[in-house]
Amino acid sequence: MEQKRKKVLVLGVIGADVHAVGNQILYHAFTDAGFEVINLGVMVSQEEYIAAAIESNADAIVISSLYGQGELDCRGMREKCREAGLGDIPLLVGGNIVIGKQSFAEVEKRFLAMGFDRAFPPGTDPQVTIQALHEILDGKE
Amino acid sequence: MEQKRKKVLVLGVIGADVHAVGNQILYHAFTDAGFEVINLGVMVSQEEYIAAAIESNADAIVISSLYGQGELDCRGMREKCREAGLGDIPLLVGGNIVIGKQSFAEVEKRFLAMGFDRAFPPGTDPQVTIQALHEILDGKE
Amino acid sequence: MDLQNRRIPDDEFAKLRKEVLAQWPTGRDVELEEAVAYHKAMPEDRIFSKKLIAAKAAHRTLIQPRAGVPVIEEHIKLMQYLQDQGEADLLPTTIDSYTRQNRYEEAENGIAESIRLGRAMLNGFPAVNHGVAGCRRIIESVHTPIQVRHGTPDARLLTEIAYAGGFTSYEGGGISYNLPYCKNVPMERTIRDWQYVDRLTGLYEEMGVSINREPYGPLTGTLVPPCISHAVAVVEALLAAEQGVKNITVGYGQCGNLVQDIAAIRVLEELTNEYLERYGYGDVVVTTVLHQWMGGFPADEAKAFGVIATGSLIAALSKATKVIVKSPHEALGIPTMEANAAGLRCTKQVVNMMADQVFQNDNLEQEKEIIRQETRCIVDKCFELGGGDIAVGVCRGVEAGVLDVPFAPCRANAGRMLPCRDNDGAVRILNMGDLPFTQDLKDFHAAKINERAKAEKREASFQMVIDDVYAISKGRLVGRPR
Amino acid sequence: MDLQNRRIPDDEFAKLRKEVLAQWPTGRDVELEEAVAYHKAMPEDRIFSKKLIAAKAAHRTLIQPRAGVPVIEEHIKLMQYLQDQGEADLLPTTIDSYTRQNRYEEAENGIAESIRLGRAMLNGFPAVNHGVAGCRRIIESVHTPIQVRHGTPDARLLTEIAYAGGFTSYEGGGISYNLPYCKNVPMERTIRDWQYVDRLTGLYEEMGVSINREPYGPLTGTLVPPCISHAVAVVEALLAAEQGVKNITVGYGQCGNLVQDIAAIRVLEELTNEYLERYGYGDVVVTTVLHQWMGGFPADEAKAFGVIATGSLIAALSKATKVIVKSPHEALGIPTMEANAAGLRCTKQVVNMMADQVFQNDNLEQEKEIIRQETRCIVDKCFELGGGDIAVGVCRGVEAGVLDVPFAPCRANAGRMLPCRDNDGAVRILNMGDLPFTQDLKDFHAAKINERAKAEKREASFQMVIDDVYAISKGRLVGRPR
Ligand code: B12
Ligand code: B12
Repeated sequence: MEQKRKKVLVLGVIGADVHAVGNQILYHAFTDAGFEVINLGVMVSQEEYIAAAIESNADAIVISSLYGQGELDCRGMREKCREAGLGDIPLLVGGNIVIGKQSFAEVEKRFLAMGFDRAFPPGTDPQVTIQALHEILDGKE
Repeated sequence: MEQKRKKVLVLGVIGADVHAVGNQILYHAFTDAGFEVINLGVMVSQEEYIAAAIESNADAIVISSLYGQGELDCRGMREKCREAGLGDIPLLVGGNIVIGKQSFAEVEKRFLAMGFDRAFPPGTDPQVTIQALHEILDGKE
Repeated sequence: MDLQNRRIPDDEFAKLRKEVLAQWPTGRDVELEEAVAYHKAMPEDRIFSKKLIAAKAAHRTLIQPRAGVPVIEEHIKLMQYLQDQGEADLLPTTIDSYTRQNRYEEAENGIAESIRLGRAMLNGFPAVNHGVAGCRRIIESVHTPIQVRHGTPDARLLTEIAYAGGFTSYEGGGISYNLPYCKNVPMERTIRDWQYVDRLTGLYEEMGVSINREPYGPLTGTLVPPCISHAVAVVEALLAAEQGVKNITVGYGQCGNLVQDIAAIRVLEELTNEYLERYGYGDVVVTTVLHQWMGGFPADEAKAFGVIATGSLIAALSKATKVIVKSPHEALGIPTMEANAAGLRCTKQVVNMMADQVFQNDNLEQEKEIIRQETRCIVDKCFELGGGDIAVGVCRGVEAGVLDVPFAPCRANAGRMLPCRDNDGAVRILNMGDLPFTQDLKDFHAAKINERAKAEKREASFQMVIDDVYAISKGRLVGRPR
Repeated sequence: MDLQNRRIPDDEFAKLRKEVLAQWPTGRDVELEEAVAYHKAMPEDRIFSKKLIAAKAAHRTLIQPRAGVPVIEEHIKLMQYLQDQGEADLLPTTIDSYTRQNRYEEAENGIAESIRLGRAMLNGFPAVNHGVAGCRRIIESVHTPIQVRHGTPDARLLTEIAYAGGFTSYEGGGISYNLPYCKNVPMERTIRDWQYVDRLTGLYEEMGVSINREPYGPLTGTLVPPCISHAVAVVEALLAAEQGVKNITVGYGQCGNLVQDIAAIRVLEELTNEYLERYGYGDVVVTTVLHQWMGGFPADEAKAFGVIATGSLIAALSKATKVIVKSPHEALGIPTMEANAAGLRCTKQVVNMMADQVFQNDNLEQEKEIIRQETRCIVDKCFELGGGDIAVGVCRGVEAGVLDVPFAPCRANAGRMLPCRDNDGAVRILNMGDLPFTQDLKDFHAAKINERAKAEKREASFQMVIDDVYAISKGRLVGRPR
């Protein structure tokens, strides 16, 4: 039987954000769940995600932002993906993606408008994240 | 110099209420502040307050209610005072006079409508209470 | 007096029972055999005594709120909310104050007014008025054991209805529901009426239904020294055991000093077992309950959470079997179900974080020994005053001020003992009144209070007591001069 | 490397200083003499070092929040609110993450966007962009000392502006603001840049203005064993003292086990004094800070209050000079000022209730001895690796994994050591990596973790570590298997 190609994820924490714990745990969880994970760690720029995605022919980019400045850091990401020829590559974002306790419905709207496919509230469980990845990627066989 | 007659207060906790600590402290504080205090203790009926006020020719009746059922216990008190010939004797009520955390402005309105002269919110300091008594009684020289 | 600490004979009990069940129409619906069958058919997760025994074996601390509203539908909502959103391990049904005084007419009016105005006009659930069927609706609405909590001097009818209604635990006792809850009821009467309650519990026990009984620990909740509440707990446990009760939870209200509080819970269980065994009731299962601070609370909710958390910590570190939880609304009024659940969740977090930890302190053993000696002085003196009969002895003891509860409203209470905190915040005794302490114990207290007086550069006096009464509500433990 | 632990010579410092002040236009407004005069004219109640010294003498624990917003007017409102409604004894000004990375252009954009959108778009106060005058407006708006709190690898310009702006305390250090806060900055560079910060502090000190310096204790905030953060604190204290700093607060983040935490704070002060004296800096005043749990918080606010209260209790019982306070919003986002003040008031209540109590026992002494030995192993090994020079030694130590911070994002960090909790919830070490421990210490850790593995009937593994990372946010201390 032919070995199925593993789905490839580019993972990292965007901007000037150094929250490393969740990133290390997500790497572990995604790998366990059968993904191939290119983990860029913390303090990742938009350009770095895109370069890694092109190089690895990635199926999705998973962006973490914990420190609150995610809204500024994520602006223009979709446009840059398009310019780089990544077109509609799935973009997921999660963590504590805005400053303070805000209505998540509002926040989600903002990130979807910015071209993200999915945005997740604080404390989203790795299992939920993996579920979401399957939903998005398994349709795309 | 003639000794000024001390103002006489009738003090007690109304209804089926047994909260005794505040009552003992109020007795102490009022006495220290120069009042003569007829302390009826806890579980005092409307009739007992009125009888004591008549007997002592009291200047005011100070009602505590802590346990929440004060609203039921205090109904009709003013009417009974009038019937007993105490007419407009000052009626003060304080403690935790209703069930639960309610807007005190609302609660005050209810008790004033019931014929009380003053109603006080939870945790009112004895000094504030004494101040209020002076305001009410010193005008009535 | 013809009071005695001995099991009420069956015929006498039957006669009394007839009178009791006739006190209010709902008494008619009580049928012992049927009630026992109802209990036996109950799913295990609703049985209080079983959950306590399991927790004790696992060294876990269960959490339980206080809660009760007048209207059945609302009370069911409340119970379900506290179970599901409050993560309560055990549930309460707190009884209103008219029912506690057997004023069922007024309770009836309170229910009607609550419905008419659409808000609670009673401070609890009037179980007698709602009757057996009403109680069973409550029990069947959750999958958590429920206890009746109240403060009723004559609770005989309430007990009948509660037990037949399916409650599996019952708070109170002839001392603990007299002195803090009465104005003018003789001790003899409440002791006797609670012998009835305990005998009824014994009857259920003999018929195979083990209902948990809980002497009410915190008394007036205000600077009660451990030895006082412990003496009450031990005596009420003995009285209950004589009537056939087999599952007893003894309680204590947090005083605020960690070492004293943890010592108190540990000694409470030990002493209760010791006396039960000494007097021939070795087969009783004893568990413990820590009540979070029972005196005046800070009005600020964040500060209230602080107080709640310290009580939770003490409960877990002392390995109390359960903890009774306060809410952030405590100083203001009966909590909304949301505030009540918040108090529970705060407690759950702290209890879980402390569950695996072991508390030790150099002073812990000393403090335990002090509490042991003090409590024995009081209990043994009561036995002596009763000529060996503790039912008689405790009445005489209260009269003599040998057992003396601070700030109690009841005339039966001597009220000569005056407590205040020492320099570390432990509750000590400023005026001994007629406590039957040894000279050593008296000296110990005097020295402790002297230490504080010196530190504060003032005489120990009633002002110090007043300052201590207010202290926690003003954000501190010891009422220092400002 | 030409790094050395010795006071930066005046001429060299002057040269560096010129470069630093030219990094951003606001650097032009910094004038040392004028700044010193400004500090000297400041009312005493705004001086951090004085308030710490007084608290230390009185054995009191001061409370301090974290807080910072991008717009000056809003930041003033925040400071005043935390002072007046939060009862904060000390105030912070938390710096945003662009400033921390010296990205002042982006910070400028963040300020503009915050104003345009009417909500904060930066996670802190961009002090460099606001400049000296902006900082002074903050300082003058309250009557409480304010500290700059950040996480800046190269903080030289920020320090210049903050000190000239009137801040009287400053957090950070060359290790503690590297390993948890950087991805790819060499240790040599941050050590050197923080020598600058310390030298500037020393200059102020020599001119009669004592600014408090605080090495950042909790590091990654996630299962950091006390010896690791203690080693960092001791080394940073030594480095600071060499540059002339005289008022140092060493810190530690609550791990969750009472005995370990209290032992840790007590030993931290002791060891810092010990090393400072041994290396000739006996005139430094050392105080301590306990950080309430720095790892993942429960999302539920009531549970968060529970965590906050346990940290408060530890701070007070260990007699930490101050405690850094979390808010009930911790898991969700930067707190509103109301939530922040609520965390403070909860803390104040608990700290006050525990202030007079004494915690002392045998386990505590044992735990203290363990932490002492472990920390000495690490610090002494660093000295050895540096041939007696601790600046060099600590860089080599980090490289060798002798000093190894769990979960640190920085490439300079070895990341071979793996912590997890023991059966009582104390943080122990599962994989030693290259920690220079004696065999006895290694055996101690292995035995402790074994005990837990047995109790949980599973092997100690990375899964246990993950379970522990989540545990407190899921309502417990030890991440038991479900
Ligand atoms: C101690 C206490 C008890 C003790 C009382 C012991 C005793 N016999 O005294 C015990 C444990 C027995 C008890 C029992 C009950 N209690 Co209780 N108890 C308290 C508690 C914790 C402190 C009261 C106290 O002593 N405070 C200290 C004194 C100094 O303050 P104070 O009583 O408030 O009095 C001061 C002021 O209010 C003011 N004041 C008083 N009267 C007046 C009058 C005037 C005119 C003015 C101006 C001021 C004034 O001056 C006083 C002196 O400073 C309060 C909550 C709180 N405050 O923290 C609940 C509380 C009063 N109890 C309450 C309840 C409901 C009960 C029970 C029904 C049990 C229950 N549901 O759990 C029973 C009722 C028994 C009965 N029949 O009365 C509720 C009342 C709820 C409400 N109003 O909505 C409270 C508010 C708790 C709560 N949030 O649920 N209680
Ligand atoms: C530990 C911690 C730190 C440590 C980080 C150490 C390190 N290098 O890793 C230290 C102390 C250094 C730190 C620093 C700071 N922190 Co911090 N930190 C935390 C804390 C307490 C826990 C984070 C954590 O490790 N959680 C455990 C892991 C397992 O969970 P996680 O990170 O949330 O990740 C999980 C999920 O979010 C999810 N997830 C993550 N990414 C993604 C992506 C997708 C697509 C999906 C679906 C899910 C997902 O899966 C992960 C695994 O379960 C949080 C608050 C909290 N959560 O309790 C604050 C928090 C994240 N920090 C915060 C801030 C502001 C800061 C600072 C600016 C300092 C400050 N103001 O005090 C600096 C920023 C430094 C920087 N430049 O980044 C804020 C962010 C505020 C906001 N968004 O509004 C928080 C929320 C605290 C707060 N309430 O103020 N912090």
